[in-house]
Amino acid sequence: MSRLLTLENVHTHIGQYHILQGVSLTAEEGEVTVLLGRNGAGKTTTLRTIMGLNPASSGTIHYDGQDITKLPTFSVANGGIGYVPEDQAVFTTLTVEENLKVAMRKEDEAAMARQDYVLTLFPDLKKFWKKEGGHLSGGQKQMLAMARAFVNDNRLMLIDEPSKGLAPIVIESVMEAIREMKKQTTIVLVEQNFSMAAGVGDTYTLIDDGKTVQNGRMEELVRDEELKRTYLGIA
Amino acid sequence: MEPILQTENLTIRFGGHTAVDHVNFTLPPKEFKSVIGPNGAGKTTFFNLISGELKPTEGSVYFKGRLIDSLSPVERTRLGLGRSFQITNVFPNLTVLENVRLAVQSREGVRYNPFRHYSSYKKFTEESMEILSTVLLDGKADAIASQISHGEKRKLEIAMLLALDTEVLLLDEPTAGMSLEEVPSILNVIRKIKEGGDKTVLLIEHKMDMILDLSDSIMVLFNGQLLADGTPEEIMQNETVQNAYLGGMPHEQTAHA
Amino acid sequence: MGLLMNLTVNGLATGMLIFLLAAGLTLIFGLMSVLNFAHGGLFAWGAFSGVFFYGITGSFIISVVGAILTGIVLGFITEKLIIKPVYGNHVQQILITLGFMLVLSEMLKVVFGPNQIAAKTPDYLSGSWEVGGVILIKYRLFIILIGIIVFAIVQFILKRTKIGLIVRAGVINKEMVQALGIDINKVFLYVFMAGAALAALAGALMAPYSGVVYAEMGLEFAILAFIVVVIGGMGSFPGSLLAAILVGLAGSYMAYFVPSLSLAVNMILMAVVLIFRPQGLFTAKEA
Amino acid sequence: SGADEVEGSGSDETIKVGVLASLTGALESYGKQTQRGFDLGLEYATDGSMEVNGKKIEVVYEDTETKPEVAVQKATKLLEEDEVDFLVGSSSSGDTLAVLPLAEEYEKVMIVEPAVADSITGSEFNKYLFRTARNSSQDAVAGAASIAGEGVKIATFAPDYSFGWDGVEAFKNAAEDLGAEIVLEEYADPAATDFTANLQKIIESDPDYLFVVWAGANSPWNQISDMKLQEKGIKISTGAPDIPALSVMEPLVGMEGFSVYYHTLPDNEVNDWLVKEHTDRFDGEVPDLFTPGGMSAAIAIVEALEQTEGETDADQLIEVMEGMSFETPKGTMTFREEDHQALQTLYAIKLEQQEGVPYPVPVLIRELSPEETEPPIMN
Amino acid sequence: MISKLQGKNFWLIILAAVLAAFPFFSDSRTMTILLTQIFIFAILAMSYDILLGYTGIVSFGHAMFFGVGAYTTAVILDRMEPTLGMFILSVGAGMLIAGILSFIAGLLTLRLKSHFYAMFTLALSGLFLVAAEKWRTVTNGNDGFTFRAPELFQDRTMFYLAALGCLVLVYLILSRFVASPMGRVLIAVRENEQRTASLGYKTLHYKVTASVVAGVFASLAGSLYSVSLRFVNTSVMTMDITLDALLMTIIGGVGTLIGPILGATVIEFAQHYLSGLARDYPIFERWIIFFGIVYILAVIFFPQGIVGWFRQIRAKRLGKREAAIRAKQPVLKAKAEENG
Ligand SMILES: Nc1ncnc2c1ncn2[C@@H]1O[C@H](COP(=O)(O)OP(=O)(O)OP(=O)(O)O)[C@@H](O)[C@H]1O
Ligand SMILES: Nc1ncnc2c1ncn2[C@@H]1O[C@H](COP(=O)(O)OP(=O)(O)OP(=O)(O)O)[C@@H](O)[C@H]1O
Ligand SMILES: [Mg+2]
Ligand SMILES: [Mg+2]
Repeated sequence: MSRLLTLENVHTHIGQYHILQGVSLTAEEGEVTVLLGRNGAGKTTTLRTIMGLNPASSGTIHYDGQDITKLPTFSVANGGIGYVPEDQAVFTTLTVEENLKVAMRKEDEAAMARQDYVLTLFPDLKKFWKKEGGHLSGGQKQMLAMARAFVNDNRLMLIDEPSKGLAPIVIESVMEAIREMKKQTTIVLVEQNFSMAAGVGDTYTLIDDGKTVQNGRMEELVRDEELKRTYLGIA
Repeated sequence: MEPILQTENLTIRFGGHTAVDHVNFTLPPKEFKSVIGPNGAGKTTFFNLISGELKPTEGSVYFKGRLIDSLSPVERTRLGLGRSFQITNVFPNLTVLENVRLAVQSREGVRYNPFRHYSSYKKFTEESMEILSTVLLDGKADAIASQISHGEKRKLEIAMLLALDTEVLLLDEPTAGMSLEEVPSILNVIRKIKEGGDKTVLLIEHKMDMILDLSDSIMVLFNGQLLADGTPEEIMQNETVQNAYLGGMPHEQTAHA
Repeated sequence: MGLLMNLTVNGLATGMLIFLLAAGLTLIFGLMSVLNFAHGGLFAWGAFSGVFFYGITGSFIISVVGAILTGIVLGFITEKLIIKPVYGNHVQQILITLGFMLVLSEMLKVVFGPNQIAAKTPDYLSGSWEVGGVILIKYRLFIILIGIIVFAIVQFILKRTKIGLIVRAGVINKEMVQALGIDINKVFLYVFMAGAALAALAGALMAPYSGVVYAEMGLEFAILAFIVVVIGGMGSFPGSLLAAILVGLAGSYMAYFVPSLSLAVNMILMAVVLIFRPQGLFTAKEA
Repeated sequence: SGADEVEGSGSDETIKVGVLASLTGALESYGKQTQRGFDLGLEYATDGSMEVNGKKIEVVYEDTETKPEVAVQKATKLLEEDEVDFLVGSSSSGDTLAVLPLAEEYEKVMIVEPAVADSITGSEFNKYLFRTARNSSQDAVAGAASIAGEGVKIATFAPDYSFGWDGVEAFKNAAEDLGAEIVLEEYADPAATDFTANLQKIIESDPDYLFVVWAGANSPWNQISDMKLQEKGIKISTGAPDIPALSVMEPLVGMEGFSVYYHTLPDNEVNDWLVKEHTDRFDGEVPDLFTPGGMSAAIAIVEALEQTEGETDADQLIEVMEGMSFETPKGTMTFREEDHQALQTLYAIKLEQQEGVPYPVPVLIRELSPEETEPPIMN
Repeated sequence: MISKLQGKNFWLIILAAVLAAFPFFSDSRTMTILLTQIFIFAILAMSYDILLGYTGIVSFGHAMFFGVGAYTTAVILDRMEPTLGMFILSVGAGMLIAGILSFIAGLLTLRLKSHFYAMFTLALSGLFLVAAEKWRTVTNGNDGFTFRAPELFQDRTMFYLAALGCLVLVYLILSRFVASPMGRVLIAVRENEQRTASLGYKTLHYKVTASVVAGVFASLAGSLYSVSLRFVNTSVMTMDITLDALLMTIIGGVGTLIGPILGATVIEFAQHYLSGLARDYPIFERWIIFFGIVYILAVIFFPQGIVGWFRQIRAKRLGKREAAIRAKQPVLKAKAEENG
């Protein structure tokens, strides 16, 4: 097993605000790393910094042995990184089909196969194939946002709160999908639903107030009541 | 007792797709009712029909026995139907405080005064601050709404609804994306509303523990149709709900502080 | 009969010319949502450089190609210097492109002199045929032809490639498109250059049509192009074509049948369309 | 000591002239013609000394940008800061009209050049203004004189705004006086690109002549030729514009019309001087449409000053200028007493293709004397 | 907060006083006239900003209201006695007509979405321009006509003071207006119209109000404008006027009242001095190029307008302080309370 992604002491400024003040994390190939932390802790900003959407002001980000700290977003993505943003960022006036078409980096057979798989995972998308993204229900948008990342052959996937707004049964199939995907893809996941986080996560990184507070194996966290209570409010 | 909210054959079609399909439901005053159903079942659309954001293809909505079909969203809000939005919907370039203040101002009916300085309405500001602290957002009062995190925006959304202080509250997934540790405090807020005893609440959520914990009754929408409406126990025993909605998901997410 | 045919053919030709001008704007305004008030400036530069190249080479084809190249180069410069900093901000777009419009028009005078310049029609396209009372002006038929060809090419590119989708997606959420691995800045640059090239082509074709080029021609026609884009339905190519033809024909018919309203015809047309079909004749989606 | 005083005041007593013109914008070329003409005119009238009665003449040019508010700003600046004794201008009628009240307020003589609107010497007249430019009516009368006659059927075609309406109105009166019949008045959107409808109607009305009143770059000439009006037996007539605009009139070669000025038309010493000096100084360029106007304005000022012996008091100036005749590149001009409009020669011409000239050249048919083109008094 | 406001007002009062004293110390009439123009256009730009900056409505038809004021005053002064009373009457009449007009136009068109509204206003004002050109008996077409100003305003200093007075008055009225509860709702409409409605505000009412307020004050500017020239023609109805208002607003900073005033000042001065340079330095012959470059540089260096730029500088200072406070904030304060 090797490290696919390493963040070392990353700082990020947005405008005049110093948002990330020392985030470090690693993602091992084939594992799911869960980012945990309260609202406004900086989880989303961490993912955006990896993507180059809010470039790091100091610290380094290595992906697959390469320094990607300063790369423009599209180059980061083209390195094989998929991103599911927390606000879904569905292209509202494009149909479901067009949303996926824009996302697809290569329209080959493998991609079509992945698309078919995604559509079995989220049958609603197939049902509303020609509907404008903006007209989907909240959960359907979430599905579309995920599908858009899943149609590509990514080595790393950054997923921001996938379970948000999904029906319990769909959450289950998303967990299923993540477990399935792990075979080829490394995943960094932001997740508030602890049962889901615990269900799919291998390791965790706890962020608070823009800093990494703790890294470790998920099993340990599940067992560590103290830590859970202090940082996650879970008894 | 006369229901505070009632629908009759409420239906809307988008093209060929019937999103809400002949829904008849009644909501007694001061009841806490949750709406559940799979994604795309029509829950948000149902809210949109009640709040007037959408016009039904067929059917009617009654508020306190009065037909309100011809009323605009504005008029419905003024009557006492307030709602929060599933997709965060705030004033992006105004401060968090100003977002809430605008709601307070509307509730107070100060809508058209073009001459007094707004800062002379001091109590609006004070009240807004109070509401913000209820939802644990007072620390962000001066932040620009577009610059707060997702979860914080959800709280702001609730704060604005609270500020409107309407008789009926329509809450569309208020805790989606809210952090684990803060869900309890928001739950507390909602519970307080319920315990206050003078509000009627209609809540859309996918977090079952929360729903079971709070609801007097639950209604289930499936493919736009009202599948069931009953006590939490009845609903949990419903086969369709079990198979098509819940699956085998363990529901442990609610913290019991 | 002959009368109606005359009015129709000429209205169509005018419409096609307006379409060519609006085509670039449809790309830039409709797809990328950039309010480019300098579009008329690019158009005028196309017209002047067309006349210039015609003057030194005597070849109409070279003059058109030269104008298109000028458009591409200017498009590149405009996007890099002027448009890039203001994507997504209409208010700033208005200010900066109006400023650039002043620069472009005034630079025309520096480069080509302050006076209007006569534009010649090549021999093989000048003159007209009279067929049964209908006067067919060769150059106008030529413009109709070019209009159809340009429409077909652009429509083909938009339909058969992802470019149209990518640009529309990029306008809705630029960050997300980049996060999908697309260099949206480059795409926007190319689209803008294409739009500028179309404007310049329209200018080069306009010159022989009206027989004269002058520095102020840009502003005069830019508003017309905006009208066409809006009533056509933002970003819809078929919509722009239809709207342009409508404007051309309405101008032609109204001037004959209701001359007292002919000054106001474009404004009336736009007002009517906006009242009865505010989203425009087509929408980008239907296109 | 008396002599000293005179000398003392004489040395700082320069006569200042403020010239308002459109030096940028759509009318830039007109403004520049006025400017060159005025400079040359002063030189000519003072024999190069730039002095009248021992007083130096100084000129200040200001750009009105063809915006009335700027014109007023600049005119006030000229009157207040430069303390000019004369105003001259401007290239657009709107700018000129906006400045007229200032001439009255500051009691300074204003020479209107080359603004053409009738209302300047008509409804908006005040006694301080004198116009060396011809007005719309004179154009129209000249136009009529060059084609109208007993029983001639004429259709008119003009842009749909004041300039066009004034022109047609005046033309109609003059032409009907000469016995012609106006069979159709067509107006088109000045910004139109397609004139089919108008030309179609003109063809239908089957006139002998089509008289066109036009200004602005966007012109109907190409389409007139494409619609084969001439081949249908309709002769075209219009005023010959400045040289850049002439170059787009190739389709009209052979047409008969009138001209305000083309450098080969007048036959007099002043014009010879103008053409020679202008070509010498400006790279072989010949004077154009409004260059002689600028020159005439300068000559008129110097002439008036000579008569008042350098006195710049407006009332004195007005007194000498009313009815004053002076020699210009266009022959003798006379300020009519009633409305201060300079009566002047215009030219009936024919457009011809000439070897080595890249545009159709207006060739003289006959001079239309000041009496012949005298417009009605409208103030 | 309060003291800061007073601080700002203090400086404004000083500025107004200096401006009022100006003509008595300087005998430069050009400057007086230039300043008068600036005052007038500042009023126009402020009125435009009520639409653009406060309510988020882009209008391409503002010249229509300016033109209504200009023509109303011109026609009344021309046909009646040019007295001060008549002038005031004509200003009132212009504002009334503009108010009614903008009310109707607003009701008709403000249901449309952003750029459609913009294009509709363009069409409407285009029709007005045509009407002004065609209704010759009243307007004398595009040649326009001159008229006499009231005796008092023959003196440019008096008119300067009157224009300054109007500017101050309009500024005071509008600052009150935008700071009123109603003004706050306008801003809400700009930010998120649908959300404003769901808070119980009838957004159309607010948009129409904004349009009426903007129209009425634009008409006032128009009245002053025509009196300053003692002349009116169709140029007062052209797109150029709207664009001027738009540019002044943007350059100064949208969504503020000082912005449009600064914008008017900058644009008028830039124009004045650049065209002045043309006389002295041949390379400025094409001064319009430099003028255009001013716009371009303005966007690049002051993307939020001049006022926005000042604010940014201030925010940067405050931001540093805030960041410091933020860092000191006790971690998990909320949580601690909750569990406690
Ligand atoms: N554009 C911005 N400008 C200024 N501050 C910002 C901006 N975006 C985010 N922030 C601030 O940065 C902090 C971290 O935000 P971030 O979105 O990363 O939090 P998060 O951990 O994802 O929270 P959540 O669970 O609520 O999504 C928050 O305090 C937020 O207010
Ligand atoms: N404006 C619209 N146009 C077309 N279809 C729509 C529109 N709004 C909603 N729909 C469709 O109606 C159905 C119901 O949507 P709704 O948003 O009410 O679902 P929901 O129950 O709230 O789902 P979720 O739990 O995912 O939020 C969905 O299939 C959706 O695609
Ligand atoms: Mg987040
Ligand atoms: Mg929903």
